[in-house]
Amino acid sequence: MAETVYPFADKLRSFLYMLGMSLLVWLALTQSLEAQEVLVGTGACLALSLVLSTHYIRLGLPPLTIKRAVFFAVYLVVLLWEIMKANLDVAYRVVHPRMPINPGVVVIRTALTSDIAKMILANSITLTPGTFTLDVIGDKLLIHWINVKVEEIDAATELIGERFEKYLRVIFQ
Amino acid sequence: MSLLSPSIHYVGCFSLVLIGLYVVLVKPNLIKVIIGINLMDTGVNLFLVTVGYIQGGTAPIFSEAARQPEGMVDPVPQALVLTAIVIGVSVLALALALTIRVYGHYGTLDLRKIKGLRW
Amino acid sequence: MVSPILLIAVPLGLAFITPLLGLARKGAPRYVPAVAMLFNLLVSVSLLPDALRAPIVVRTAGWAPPFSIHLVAGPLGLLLSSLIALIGLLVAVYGMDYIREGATTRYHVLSILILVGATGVVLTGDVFNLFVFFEILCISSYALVAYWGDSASVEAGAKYLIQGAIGSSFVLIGIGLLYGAFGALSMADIAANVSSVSSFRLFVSLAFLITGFGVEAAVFPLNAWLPDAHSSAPSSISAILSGIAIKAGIYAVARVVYTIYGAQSILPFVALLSVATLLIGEMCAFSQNDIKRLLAYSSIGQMGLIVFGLAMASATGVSAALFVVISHALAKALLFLASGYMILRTGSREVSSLNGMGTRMPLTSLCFTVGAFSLVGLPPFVGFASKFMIVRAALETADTFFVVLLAIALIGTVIEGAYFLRIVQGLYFKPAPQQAREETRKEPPLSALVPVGVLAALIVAVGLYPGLVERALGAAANDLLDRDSYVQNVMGD
Amino acid sequence: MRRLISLSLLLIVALGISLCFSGAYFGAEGANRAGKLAQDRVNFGQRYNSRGLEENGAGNIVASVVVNYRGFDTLGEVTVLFIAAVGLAVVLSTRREKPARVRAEPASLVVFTGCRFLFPLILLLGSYIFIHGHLTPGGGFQGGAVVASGFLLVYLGCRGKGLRSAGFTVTESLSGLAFVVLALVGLAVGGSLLLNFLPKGSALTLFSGGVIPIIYVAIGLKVGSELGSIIANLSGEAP
Repeated sequence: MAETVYPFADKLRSFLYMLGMSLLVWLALTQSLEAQEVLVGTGACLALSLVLSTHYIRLGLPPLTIKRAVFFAVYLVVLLWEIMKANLDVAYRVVHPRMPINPGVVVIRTALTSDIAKMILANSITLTPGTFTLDVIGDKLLIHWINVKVEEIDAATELIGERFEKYLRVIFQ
Repeated sequence: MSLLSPSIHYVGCFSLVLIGLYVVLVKPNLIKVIIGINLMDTGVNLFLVTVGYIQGGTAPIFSEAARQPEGMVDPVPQALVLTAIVIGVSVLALALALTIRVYGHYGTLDLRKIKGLRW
Repeated sequence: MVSPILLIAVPLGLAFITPLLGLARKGAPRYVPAVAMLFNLLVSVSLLPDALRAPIVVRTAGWAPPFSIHLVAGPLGLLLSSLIALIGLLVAVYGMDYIREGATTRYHVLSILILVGATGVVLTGDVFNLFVFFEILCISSYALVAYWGDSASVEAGAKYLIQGAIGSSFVLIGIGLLYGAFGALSMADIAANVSSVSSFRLFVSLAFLITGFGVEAAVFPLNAWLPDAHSSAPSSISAILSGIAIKAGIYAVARVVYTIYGAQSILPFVALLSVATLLIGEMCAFSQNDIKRLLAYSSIGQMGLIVFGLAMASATGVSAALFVVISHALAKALLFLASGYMILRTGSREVSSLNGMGTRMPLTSLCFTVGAFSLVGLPPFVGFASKFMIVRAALETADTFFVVLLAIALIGTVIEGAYFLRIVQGLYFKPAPQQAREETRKEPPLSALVPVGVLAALIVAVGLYPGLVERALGAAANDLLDRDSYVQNVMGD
Repeated sequence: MRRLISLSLLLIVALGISLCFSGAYFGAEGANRAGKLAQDRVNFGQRYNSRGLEENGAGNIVASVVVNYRGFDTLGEVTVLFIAAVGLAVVLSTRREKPARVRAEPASLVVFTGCRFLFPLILLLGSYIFIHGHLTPGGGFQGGAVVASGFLLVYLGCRGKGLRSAGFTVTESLSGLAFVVLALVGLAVGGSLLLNFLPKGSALTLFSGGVIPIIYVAIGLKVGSELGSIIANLSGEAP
């Protein structure tokens, strides 16, 4: 595999991201702020990040700014809200005596470019009950929809993807 | 059922061992034979754990200082089972590698069609 | 004094870094087994005099014997570990040039580990530890049997693995039963308390253990894997398997029967099995045309003889059996190593292809002849001394049962004589086959000639002066038979 | 039908065997054993449970047993796994018929990116398990297995990213050597292999248990790299 040379800033950024992520995970695992635990955890996370940070380069993580962090937090709230709404919607369809469903596969478009952004979008769509990402091909997402309202690509994008994508565009571009 | 209740674990593990042995001895397919070996291993491991079990016992781990050693199950069989599991995994890995090679040579996993593997 | 535990720890450490050496320097790994075994040989031999006085009990992790794993380096253990190291060293030297194809680094790693496993089996004083080392021995031999990777060896490996895996499951069940009954795993601890448990439970666990270990020891109904495995492996590995691995199995059975259980009552049954093993082995060997299969079947026959000696349960009988262990290890290793290069040169494993080798590879053929005569039991070789000792022991028991069995066993020996003399006759008095290739005239390289020569010299030397080993043999037999002093040595007061 | 009959026969035999045992274990003799279980002198497990914490300082008694009291078994066990890795490579390396190299279709972007993202975190989880082996359930072998599952994920999710086996060989050799050397240091310091020669620390904190956590880290790395090399060999990527 041809090794692409990445600029130093990218390397540093992915290193820091990995360090931060793994430290968070470590703290969640140990659930303790004792000096020994934190010390060993920092050591382990540093070692991991030093060895594996190239793994995160190709994810296409953007530099961390306050705006992005705030939007990410908002995004999480929006995601939770959407999941709740969709849950109720699907529950309604399930308990309804006539089961008003109209399953089918639609294609939507995305303007996101980085891999990680597309993955988050696809997973958010999957997490919302009623819609399910089958595959991501280029800038198109293949969605299985429990209640197909529109089949036309732009309208479907507007209904399924746009509610998440507007935040993701701010975060990742 | 009261007759069975203290020995129900033993029934379970010996059934596993015997089913495994049956599969090894009867099935003509090499993969099934390996599955049988694995079943036997599982049964034996279960047996070892059962030997060290105390009715109503807890895991032998002092998760907080206040825990008392009374009522903890025997830690030795658990250590033995750890070893036995690792050995089982090793044998399994090697068996699968050999199976890949046998299939490469004969194009079949049927023991009846493989020349020397009769017993 | 060096600790006997180094016999296991040092070769293990060397085995772990061998792949690293292989990455650093391509040729380096082939010297590692020889270094490891040379170390083991020196340490075992230097410890032997101490052990003859009193067994050396080694604790691990700093706790007194029953509460952690301990090694018991008694006369028997150290005698066998010296034998293992000796054969291992010679085979390692042989393997330097013999193994050229395939994953050579990994071959050398495994060949150390198979010997470490055997050493651990003969030294350990803990039942479960015995099982672990037994598995080290078995699993590395499964892989090594399939080393060449042709259809026969892969098949033999699979067959060996399946039977071995069943055997180890049985051993594990036996160990579980023992732990359930005694709450202990130390052999001495169990032996001390053995009378406190009902004989039915003892018998069940004993049956599981004997069946399990018996698979590796290739005692009669459990020997189906042996001819394939021993004949398909590389010749150097066949020498280890025949010379050492099956002995480790028989050692485990003997330890369990004598030391742990003190179960003398099953011995007549074992004696019957042993004679059956002997006859079947020798008769199958007689009808073989493949030289390595012939040697493998002959190993089964000799195992029968060893078990027969052990089953007499008298001091002479056991020391005679141990003497056969030594003589068979030397002779069979020699035969496999010598035939390895003959097979390599002629490219055929047919017995008839060895015809005329006496003039073309004179040194190898001479050594081969020495080994064959020793196995048959001709004086002045070591085989004669050991077989004579078996005869003496059987007559000493003054038990009609054993004398009758001895007579049957001697018939087996006659059969053995017939087929070995046929081969030797072919070596010297038959013309070479027409299509013999020119390179069949070349003697093997020095790295192969030296081990073969050393083995032949040892066979003659020990055969002429059996007194060299007799004292150690007596002490070793006592080690196996005298349970009370074993327990006392391990457990202290 | 024949299968059904033979299987039910087997079950009946199993029932019989276990009834035999249970009679022996829990009958008159069972009481005898229960009495013995209470005495430290007779039963290993009871003694380890009551004294293990002060003797080794590790909260997880099973870890104490595995690494210290029966550490020699564990050395053998690590060796067995090492043999399996090496033996598997031996068996597969002489293969003349190379497996037909089907160009595997790359996994979907979601899977691919997800693997990338999760892989370091799985390794971290594995390390957490073997670093805390002396405090919580788990230990070197379990942590090593989790680490290896990370490699398996890379193999399944990121096809075409070959696992480099040289790295595995180096890690495996060095961690194995570390185990043996630690054991031998015990021999040199206190005269017996695998002696717990380091200070025991205060119980139930991370820095306790003497050599147990260090040996567990070595075992974890060794098991992880061994299973990793087994995966690499079985997937046909290694030479």
